[in-house]
Formats: sequence, structure tokens, C-alpha cells
Amino acid sequence: MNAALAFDTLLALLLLWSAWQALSTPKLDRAVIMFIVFGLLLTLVWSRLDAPDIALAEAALGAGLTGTLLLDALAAFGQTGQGAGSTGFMTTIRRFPTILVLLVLLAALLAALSNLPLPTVNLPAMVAQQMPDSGVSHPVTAVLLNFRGYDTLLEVAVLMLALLGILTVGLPVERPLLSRNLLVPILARYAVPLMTLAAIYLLWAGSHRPGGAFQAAAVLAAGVVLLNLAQVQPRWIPGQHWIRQLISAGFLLFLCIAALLLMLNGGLLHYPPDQAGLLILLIESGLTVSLAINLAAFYLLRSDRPEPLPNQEDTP
Amino acid sequence: MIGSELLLALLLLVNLGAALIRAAQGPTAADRMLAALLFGSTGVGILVLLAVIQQTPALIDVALTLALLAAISGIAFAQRAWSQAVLGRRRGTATKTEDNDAA
Amino acid sequence: MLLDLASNLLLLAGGFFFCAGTVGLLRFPDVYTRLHALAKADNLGLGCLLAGLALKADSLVQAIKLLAIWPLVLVASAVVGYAIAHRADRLGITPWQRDDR
Amino acid sequence: MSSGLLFAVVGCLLFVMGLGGIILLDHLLRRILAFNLLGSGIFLVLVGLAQRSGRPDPVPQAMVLTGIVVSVAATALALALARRHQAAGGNTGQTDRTSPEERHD
Repeated sequence: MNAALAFDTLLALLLLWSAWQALSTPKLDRAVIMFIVFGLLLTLVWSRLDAPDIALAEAALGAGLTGTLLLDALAAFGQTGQGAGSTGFMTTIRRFPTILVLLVLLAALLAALSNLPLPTVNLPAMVAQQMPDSGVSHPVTAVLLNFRGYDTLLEVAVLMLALLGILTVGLPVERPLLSRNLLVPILARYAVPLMTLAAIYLLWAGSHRPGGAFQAAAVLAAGVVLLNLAQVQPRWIPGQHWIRQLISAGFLLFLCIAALLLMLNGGLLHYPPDQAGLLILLIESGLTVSLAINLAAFYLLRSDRPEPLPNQEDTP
Repeated sequence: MIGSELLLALLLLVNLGAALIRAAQGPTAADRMLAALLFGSTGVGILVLLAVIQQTPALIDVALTLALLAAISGIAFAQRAWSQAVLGRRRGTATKTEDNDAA
Repeated sequence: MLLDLASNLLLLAGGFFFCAGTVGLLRFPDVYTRLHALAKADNLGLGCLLAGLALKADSLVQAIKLLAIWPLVLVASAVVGYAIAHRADRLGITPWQRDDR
Repeated sequence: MSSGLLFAVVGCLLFVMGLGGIILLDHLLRRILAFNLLGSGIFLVLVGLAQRSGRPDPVPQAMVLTGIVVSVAATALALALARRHQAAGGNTGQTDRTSPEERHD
């Protein structure tokens, strides 16, 4: 048997198994940990699919931010006692019709996959053709910030909206640290400068090889999270305006450049080929800082008021 | 030469699968977390092997990033999540099963 | 030629130590001993693997990058191992002893 | 079978699993996990299908890269909502929909 195919098949099986465990296990802690394992396996899948950009983002976000967010939430839910002991996946006969519909959907999807026509447009060739005018030499960065720059612009807006949504809904209350130990601050002292260095490297690398603003921002955000775990960086509270200003600054910079180009060239984010490289680097640098603070705020921004806890006693 | 490295990567993936069995069995939450931590070493190993096999040096950057950030979720687990409440009322039984394992 | 041989030997040793670590993870009786298997054997395996790959790296930069991964993983696993063992101790999980008490 | 096609099939399975999880699971945190699995499945289908001939395609890769960052933002928002819901005395699931005989396990 072909070793590469064996590797892929085993990887696929492990991925599906961890996903199934994350859904079906009766214990909440196990579900969350299995999901973290799933994210790490997914990093390997992206590597196998020749997508190092996505693997970088998945590794940085999964290991740094998503994991800590979920573990934090797990602690919050676990303490009330409501989280533990949820029923499994297929416990009752009532669920049978839903499962049947899902299986039919799966069959339909797989059938659609099996006789899919070949694509009529050759996107990789189109990208390769336009590359000389893009200002960068790495195709994924060219797509992200030049050919489909408006997607990225709106994505940054979506991230800000998510943070606004959290502020509107009400921030979760800061939870006390369960244990403190002396090694973590020492680790943070060495690791965070290295992470900053890695982020700058990734930002610079984005123009000619896998890397870029998103990955750099994810690594930076992970560094801020580590500083918080080491109790160097206290939680942020909503009153700190520099956070909002910095988050908006990257988006505004992007928006200003887009508006300027719209007036000069008549196209949203149609860079002149000569200045494209410089403009992309400018936008990416701004985005790295803004996105990093935005992502870190998902974990660090916490309410400074004590939680209103009605009837904690009589919940079953 | 590439073939032997692919076989080594396959071997490491089998190791990961075996670690997932430990994650499924537990018995404590920390035992499950160990499987996630295994990625700090085994996952990084697979990534560098893939970088050589597929001749994509960028995957070494991915391995470096993963190595840099590997500690964070483990620390978050120990300092924020692993409490008596998460461990549940099963704490007494959890230690007991461990003793049974040993015997 | 000699370099190739050394590299392959290191890769083989790496594979062996990874397997040893996994056997330890599966067979050892409690959290503390499993942490020990993970933090020692696997990191040694990774060190051998990285050294083996660095010997046949295309460029010096690539070799340095490969070797830079190792100290990072060592420090990370040391800190996490300590954090989890410390927390397990606080939660009152008793270390396993050879003859049952 | 190329790895692209293989992982596209895996993506379909993940999508259906995630969808089932959102519908069938009771606890809010589990539904958030299921939502993430569903999203990952879609990403795998996007990239896997585009690369089933074996050549990397930068366009879906860039789309998925933005998608991953957005899904982290969505997860953070969902977690904040769920925790707020719980803090306001709401039930995170499970107790209202399960019948008494299956509650004790």
C-alpha cells in the first residue's frame, strides 16, 4: 500500500475520531480537550493539503487562543454543575428521524462529490498570470490583499463587530486563577519576546512565502494571552480606550487607503502595480497590530463588575 | 530516501493515535490533556518530516510556531480549567481507578 | 556518505524514542509517571529527529531553524509538565507506589 | 484518490457530524464545538475539492484563511453569549429537554 495514502487515511480517521469524541463524550472536559486535539490534527491536514498559510493560522489560533477561550469557558460552565453529565449523542429513539435525515444529507453530499464536473475556470492559472502586478510574490497574500482585498477589509470589520457584540451582550466576569506557579512568568519572559520576533518574521515573510498579517496577529495575540496567564498582563476592562482606538486604527488605515484608491484609480483597492508592494506592507503592518489586539481582547477583555448571580442555589 | 521519512512520519502518526486512546480513557482530565501536549513534540516532529517529504520549507515555520505556542493551552488548562468542579465528584473514584490500573 | 548514515541513524533513534514515550504514556500507572514519559522520551526523540533532518538540510538557515525548534519544545514541555504536576498535587492526586497501600 | 478528494470527503462527514451536533446536543458549549466542527468541514471541502487534481490553489486557501479567523471571532461571541445566558440564570441545556429517567446518567 502506498505510504502517502496510508498516512492520509490514518490522519483522516484520527481527525474524524477526535471530532466524534468531541461530540459524543458524556464529559464536558473531555469534549473540550478532544476539540483542542482536533484542531492540532487539522493543522497536519492543512500541511498535507499544501496549505502552509492555513496550517500556520490554525496552529497559532488553535494552540493559542481557541484553546484558552474554551478552557476558560469550561471552567465557568463546570463550576455550576450544569455542564457535566450531558446525555450522549444517540441516546433516545426520538432522535432517530433527525439522524436519518442527516444520513440522507450525507449520502447526497457524497454522491455530489463523486460526479462533480471539472472546474471551468482555472483559478490558479489566473492568479499566476496576475502575479507580476500584485506587488508580492506569494500567491495567497496576493489574493488576500490585492485581488480580493475587499474580502479582507470586510473580515476585519467582522472581527470588530464580534467584539462589539461581546461588549453589547455583556462581558464575562474575570475568574480567579486556580493555581499560580513560578515557572510560568519565567517562561513568559523568554517566550513572549520570541513570539514577537516570530510575528514580525511572519509579517515580513508574507510578501514572498507563507505568512502574513493574520498569522502574525494570531501569534502576537497568543503572546498577550501567555502574559495574562503569567500574571504579567492583567485583564483588560471596557473603560480602557486605547484598546478600542488601536483596534479601529488598523481598520481605518485600510479603509482610508481603499477610499484613496477609489478616488484616484476608480477601483476599490486597485493598487497601482508600482506601489502595490509598499501599500500591502503598510496595510498588513497596521492590520497585524489591530487584529492581534482584537483577537487578544476576546480572551482578555473582562467585566470589572461582579457577576449578578440570581438564585445560584436552587438550579438543579 | 523520501520513502523512509514518510514511513517515520507514519510511525509518529500511529504514536499520536495511541496517545488519543489515552486521551479517551483518562482517567483524570490531565491524562486527556497529555494527548494535546503530545503535539508539542510528536506533532512538531511530523510537521518537520512533512516539510522534508513535500519539499515545502514553510512547514518548518509552522513547526516553529507550534513549538512556540505549545505551552499555552497546557498552562491555561492547569491554571484556569482543572478545578475540583471540572474534575467532578468523581475525584475519589478517579484516584481509585488509577490504583486499580497499577495493581 | 557518512553524513547520510549518521542522519539515518539519528532518525531511527528518534523513531525509537517516540515509540518508547508512547508505550510509557499508555502503560504507566498515573499522571506523574505519564508526564515523565512524555516530557523525557518524546523530547529526546524529537531532538534526534531534528538533528537527523538538520544534517541533510538544504541550507544553513533551514538547519538552524530546525535546531531552534528543540530548545523551544524542551522549555515548553518542562513548564507545562511542572504546571500540571503541581496542579495535580494540589488537587490531592496521590502518586502511585509499587506495592498497593 | 488524491489527498484533496480524500479530505473533501472527510469534510463532508465533519459537516454532517457538526450539523447533527448542533441539532441534537443540548449543552451550549457542545453546540459551539459542533458549530466549529461544521465550519472546519466546510473549509476542508472548499480547499480539498479545489485541489483534487493535486495542485495547490491559492484562491480557496485565502478564503479559508479569512474564514478561520472569522470562525474564531464567532466562537468568542458565542461563548460570551452562552456565559451571559448562564450568568442570567439561564439553563445551559440538558435539564429542560431530557426526561427524568435519563437525567441521572
